[in-house]
Amino acid sequence: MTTIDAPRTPHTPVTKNRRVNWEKWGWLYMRASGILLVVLIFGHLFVNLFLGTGVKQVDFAFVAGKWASPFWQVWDVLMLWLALIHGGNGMRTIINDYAHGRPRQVMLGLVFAAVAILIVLGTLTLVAFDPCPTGADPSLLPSFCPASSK
Amino acid sequence: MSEVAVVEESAGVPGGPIQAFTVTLIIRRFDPEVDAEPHWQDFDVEMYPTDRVLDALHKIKWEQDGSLTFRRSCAHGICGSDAMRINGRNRLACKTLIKDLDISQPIYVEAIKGLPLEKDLIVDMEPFFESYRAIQPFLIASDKPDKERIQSVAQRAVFDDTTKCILCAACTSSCPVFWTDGQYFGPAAIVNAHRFIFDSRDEGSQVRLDILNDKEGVWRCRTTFNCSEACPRGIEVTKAISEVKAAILRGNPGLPSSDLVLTPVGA
Amino acid sequence: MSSQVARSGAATSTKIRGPKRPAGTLYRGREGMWSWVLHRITGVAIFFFLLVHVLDTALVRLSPEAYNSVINAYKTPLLGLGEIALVAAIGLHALNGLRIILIDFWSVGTRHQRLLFWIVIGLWIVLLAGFVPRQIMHIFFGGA
Amino acid sequence: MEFEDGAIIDGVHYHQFDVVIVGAGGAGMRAAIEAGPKAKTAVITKLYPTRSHTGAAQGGMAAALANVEEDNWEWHTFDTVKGGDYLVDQDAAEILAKEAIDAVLDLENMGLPFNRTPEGKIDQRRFGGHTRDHGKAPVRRACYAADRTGHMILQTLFQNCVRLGVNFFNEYYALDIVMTKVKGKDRPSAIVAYELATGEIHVFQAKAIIFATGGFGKIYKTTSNAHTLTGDGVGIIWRKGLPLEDMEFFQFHPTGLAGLGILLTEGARGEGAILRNASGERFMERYAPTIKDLAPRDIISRCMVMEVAEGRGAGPHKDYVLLDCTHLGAEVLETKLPDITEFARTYLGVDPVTTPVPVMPTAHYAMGGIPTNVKAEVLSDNDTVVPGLYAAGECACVSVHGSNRLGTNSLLDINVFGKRAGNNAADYSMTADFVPVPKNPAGFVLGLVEQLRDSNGTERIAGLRKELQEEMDKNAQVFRTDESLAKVTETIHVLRRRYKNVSIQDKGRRYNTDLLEAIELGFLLDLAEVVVFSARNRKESRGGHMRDDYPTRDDAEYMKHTMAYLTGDPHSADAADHITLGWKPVVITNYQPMERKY
Ligand SMILES: Cc1cc2nc3c(=O)[nH]c(=O)nc-3n(C[C@H](O)[C@H](O)[C@H](O)COP(=O)(O)OP(=O)(O)OC[C@H]3O[C@@H](n4cnc5c(N)ncnc54)[C@H](O)[C@@H]3O)c2cc1C
Ligand code: HEM
Ligand code: SF4
Ligand code: F3S
Ligand code: FES
Repeated sequence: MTTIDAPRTPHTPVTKNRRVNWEKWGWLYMRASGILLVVLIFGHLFVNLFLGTGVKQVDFAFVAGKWASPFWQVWDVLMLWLALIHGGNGMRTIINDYAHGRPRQVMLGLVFAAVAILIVLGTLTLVAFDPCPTGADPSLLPSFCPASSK
Repeated sequence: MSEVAVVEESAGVPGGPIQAFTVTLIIRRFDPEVDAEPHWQDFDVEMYPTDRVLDALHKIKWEQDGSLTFRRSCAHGICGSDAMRINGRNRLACKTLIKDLDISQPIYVEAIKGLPLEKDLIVDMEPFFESYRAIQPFLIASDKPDKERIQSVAQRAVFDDTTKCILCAACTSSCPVFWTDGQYFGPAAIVNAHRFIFDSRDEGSQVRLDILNDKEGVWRCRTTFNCSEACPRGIEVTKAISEVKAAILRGNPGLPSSDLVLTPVGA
Repeated sequence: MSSQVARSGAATSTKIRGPKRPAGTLYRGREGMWSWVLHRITGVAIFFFLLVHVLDTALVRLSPEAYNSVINAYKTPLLGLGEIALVAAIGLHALNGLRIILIDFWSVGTRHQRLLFWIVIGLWIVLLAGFVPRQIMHIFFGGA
Repeated sequence: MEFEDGAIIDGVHYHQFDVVIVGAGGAGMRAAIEAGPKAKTAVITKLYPTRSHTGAAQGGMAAALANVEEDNWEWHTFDTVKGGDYLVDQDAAEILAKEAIDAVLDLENMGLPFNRTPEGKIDQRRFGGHTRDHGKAPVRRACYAADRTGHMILQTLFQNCVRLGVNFFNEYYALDIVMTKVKGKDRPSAIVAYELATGEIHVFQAKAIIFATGGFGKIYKTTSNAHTLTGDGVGIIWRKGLPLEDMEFFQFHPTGLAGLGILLTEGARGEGAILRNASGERFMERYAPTIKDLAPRDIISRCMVMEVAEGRGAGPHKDYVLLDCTHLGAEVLETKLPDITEFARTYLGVDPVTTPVPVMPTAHYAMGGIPTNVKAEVLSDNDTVVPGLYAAGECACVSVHGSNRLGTNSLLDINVFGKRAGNNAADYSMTADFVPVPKNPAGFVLGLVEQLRDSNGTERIAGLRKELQEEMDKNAQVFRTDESLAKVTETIHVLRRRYKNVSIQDKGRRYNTDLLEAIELGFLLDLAEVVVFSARNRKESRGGHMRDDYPTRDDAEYMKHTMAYLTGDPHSADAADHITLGWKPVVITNYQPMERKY
């Protein structure tokens, strides 16, 4: 509390390289994805937490049941991508605000890695999803599986 | 504190004898020649409700402690010298009346935030002016008219708000983004860019839009509105920033409006 | 133009009270600043939740047992309450996100930002009023 | 002594520039815009440029553009001469009025956002003393940008200085000018400045030096002037034995917020506001039946003081009159006069839309100052030019304002003569060589600073300054008599003695504003003495100088400029022992003095 506010380096002139302007597109993306996410996330929350028995209904069978339908698959893939990139870009903004120099680079790298890995992992999970894995406990499978004991 | 004494002489303001109060100011002091760190110091002063915080600072400097250091000049809010943090908010000391403060509590006064502290209430303004200069704050026009350039009343009106800026830095030093990263151009620079971007006589708008499209430009603004609330000239700073953002998105200055979807442009 | 007067000199509008702590270095922003603080905190919180949530959901690939055992943790009262916090955070972030979008793309948005903030808070309370009782019912009373 | 640009010798910094401009108000920056591109120019300013008091000017800048009604520069000249109660140098007034048109267009071309007419041209409004056809009726001559004309001028000039990359030395206080004897004559060779941030001393050697340090309203208590308007430049010149002209003429602006002195522009009356006494009477109808509330400032101020003196003042103490804007409507007030509307609301809690505003005259403008010719060259007597030394703006006396400046003529003055000063100084610097700087050029300033720092005297600056200002308000304000002036003389004498025993509390080097306030007080005391001494000597009433004991104008005896010289030990007991007064004839071209009636 008692330290002097840290001195600021003066503004460094604009780097004149004409790359794609990520700042502008990032800003727009936050808004566009935000609007879509409202629908996606609230739909998701509504179905999973509000309808039926809420969180208590969620289990493998429930998830598998949902993902059997391409509708929910697309829904969740979209949500995954939009949300992770949205969140990742948001984190980038925040890191840029508070961290400088090397720590900034490291943290940005971590966020980027986390987002990239999770997008890959999540997409694989969703796209190549098998609702009726062979050899699984039949009581856990959704009812439409041939092996289901429900 | 705040004991009330009726004093015969009025503060010079019409309306007869008015009450003087003892007001406590707690000022964040820092003398680079002796202090390692800033510290708070209390002062009690007799004030009239119609006095301003600047009067209180003067009273302290002139009657109690001559070493108290602050900038000031015009004393009525037009030169922009005395932006400081008063009770946690950026204000001009000369425009903050004692009666508008809660004087049952001490008044806290400290330097504006985010610029290097030099002494007591004085900060180094150079980084601030540096950003200002970076946005090319001057009319860029190639024609050489013999008389005045013609500009309609309506064209003049669209950038009126941002011509009022007195470069006091109250906005920039209230911006949370600027506090943490002084590389951000800051609202004052954007306000002054706005003043030219939307001037119908100017030909350099595109250049300025490009500059502000930068990593440290308008996109860093998080619409926290501290700037708009701090501006002693009542400039709608955040609105100006929004209009610049919208102009960058449109790819041309056009008329200042941030309406992209909700109302047709220029309506 | 006549609306300009009321805005001028924020100093005259309301009494400014002193900060509570003598350190006093906390800037006393108003709705705009606090909504941003909340937006930022909720954004970060949701981000970290999302990381975990994608990982736990990915367990469906491993085996139904693995998934179910993790997901059952969500059904404990403690995490049930945590979920309330999550929904509250998402709700606030989402509603305020819409507020920011309105401010950005609607020319009078900036002028009404404070009102919009209180509308956000209002809607958020309505949202929670709808969700919280049901969630409590679900976690403590075993469903519908 | 010899040195390289940028050298530091014994802790003193040395710089070399072709042109050094002291002051970054309207006049200084206008000069810099001319000189900057031609010569290596530095601007030394004790305030950041945009903090200069030009930014406080509200109403407008006069120029006979004839954008809204018939007008020409010759009428403008006449108004200027008549407004100045014929003490104006008419050749200078002609230049002022003629070049006004280009001055305004220059500013517009540089980007100044003037208010516009429906056709998109620069709009113009009425202002006190500006008339059509030699006094027939008020004319719309003042070009304006709401009630922020000065602000816009200052910003526009600063913007153009940024464009040109002008070299500013911000928060450097010029405290001395170095004169070098060359062939028996004193020639200016350098400016010595104190850097506020570090307390270090800088010597700026220059081929040409321009003073543009503004006014010295702080010799009074009730003033529209900034705390920093302490007349440093004028004081520096005075201490070198160069003359000051017409120092007795100080303008009191009629409409200062009562008790505070903050200005409400004459533009308010230009838009139709009316002065009323306690009973609501429009008293100016009695004094100036033709142009009423738009009479020149000296006349209105005097009438206001008379109304109050005769018991017709308003308020609980009957000590002010009222400026009634209520009939103008919220629309006009908020679009054309937004700032002053806010001033009244903020500082008096009075809303001009519904309630008349309490006003009283406030010390506003120094007509006198450093004498120059129309080329802005400083004079060492009635007509000898000091080569390489220039002055422009409020610190100078050309004299285009005579004994009373017309509203809007000062923003004009700073632009016209600021430009001339910049041009002429740059041209001069291209032909001239550096005047060598004597040994230890900073000696005087170093001594001054050390003495104040080390002093353990018992007097406090603020106390002395307050006494001076209150005494000046009481006895050397709108009305003066020999008796009242004698009283101030005595007070000043005592204060000057006590000033030697002054001490400061801040002994540090960095940002020592305590020290600078002490130095500024020294200038104020010197200048107040000259003002009062010159005023006592002028036994007539003319323009801003109103003597109760000599209520009429006396052209036979006093149709001439006062020239004051510092000739003896400045601390001798009697001002007459160290101030010598002389006269300088008024230049008359077309207009013979007439009685001034409105
Ligand atoms: C409230 C108000 C309203 C006015 N309205 C009008 C109007 O409507 N129309 C009109 O024509 N006129 C008006 N005037 C008058 C006019 O504004 C001023 O006379 C004019 O602006 C003076 O300009 P300047 O450049 O000479 O000085 P200033 O603008 O006062 O600048 C002085 C400069 O000198 C510098 N300086 C001073 N001392 C030193 C030093 N020791 N060392 C270094 N630098 C120094 C300062 O930093 C400053 O930059 C008004 C004046 C006031 C006070
Ligand atoms: C539900 C719908 C959502 C909406 C409408 C929304 C909207 C927004 C908007 C408009 C911004 C930009 C704020 C600004 O520029 O100032 C933003 C920032 C952010 N969002 Fe979201 N968002 C949503 C969901 C999410 C989710 C799911 C996450 C997490 C993964 C997230 C994390 C973030 C973060 C970390 C930021 C950066 C905050 C900051 O810079 O202060 N948001 N959001
Ligand atoms: S925009 Fe307002 S707060 Fe910011 S510098 Fe300009 S006048 Fe000051
Ligand atoms: S305070 Fe800063 S975040 Fe934007 S709205 Fe103002 S610039
Ligand atoms: S002193 Fe000029 S703005 Fe406060």
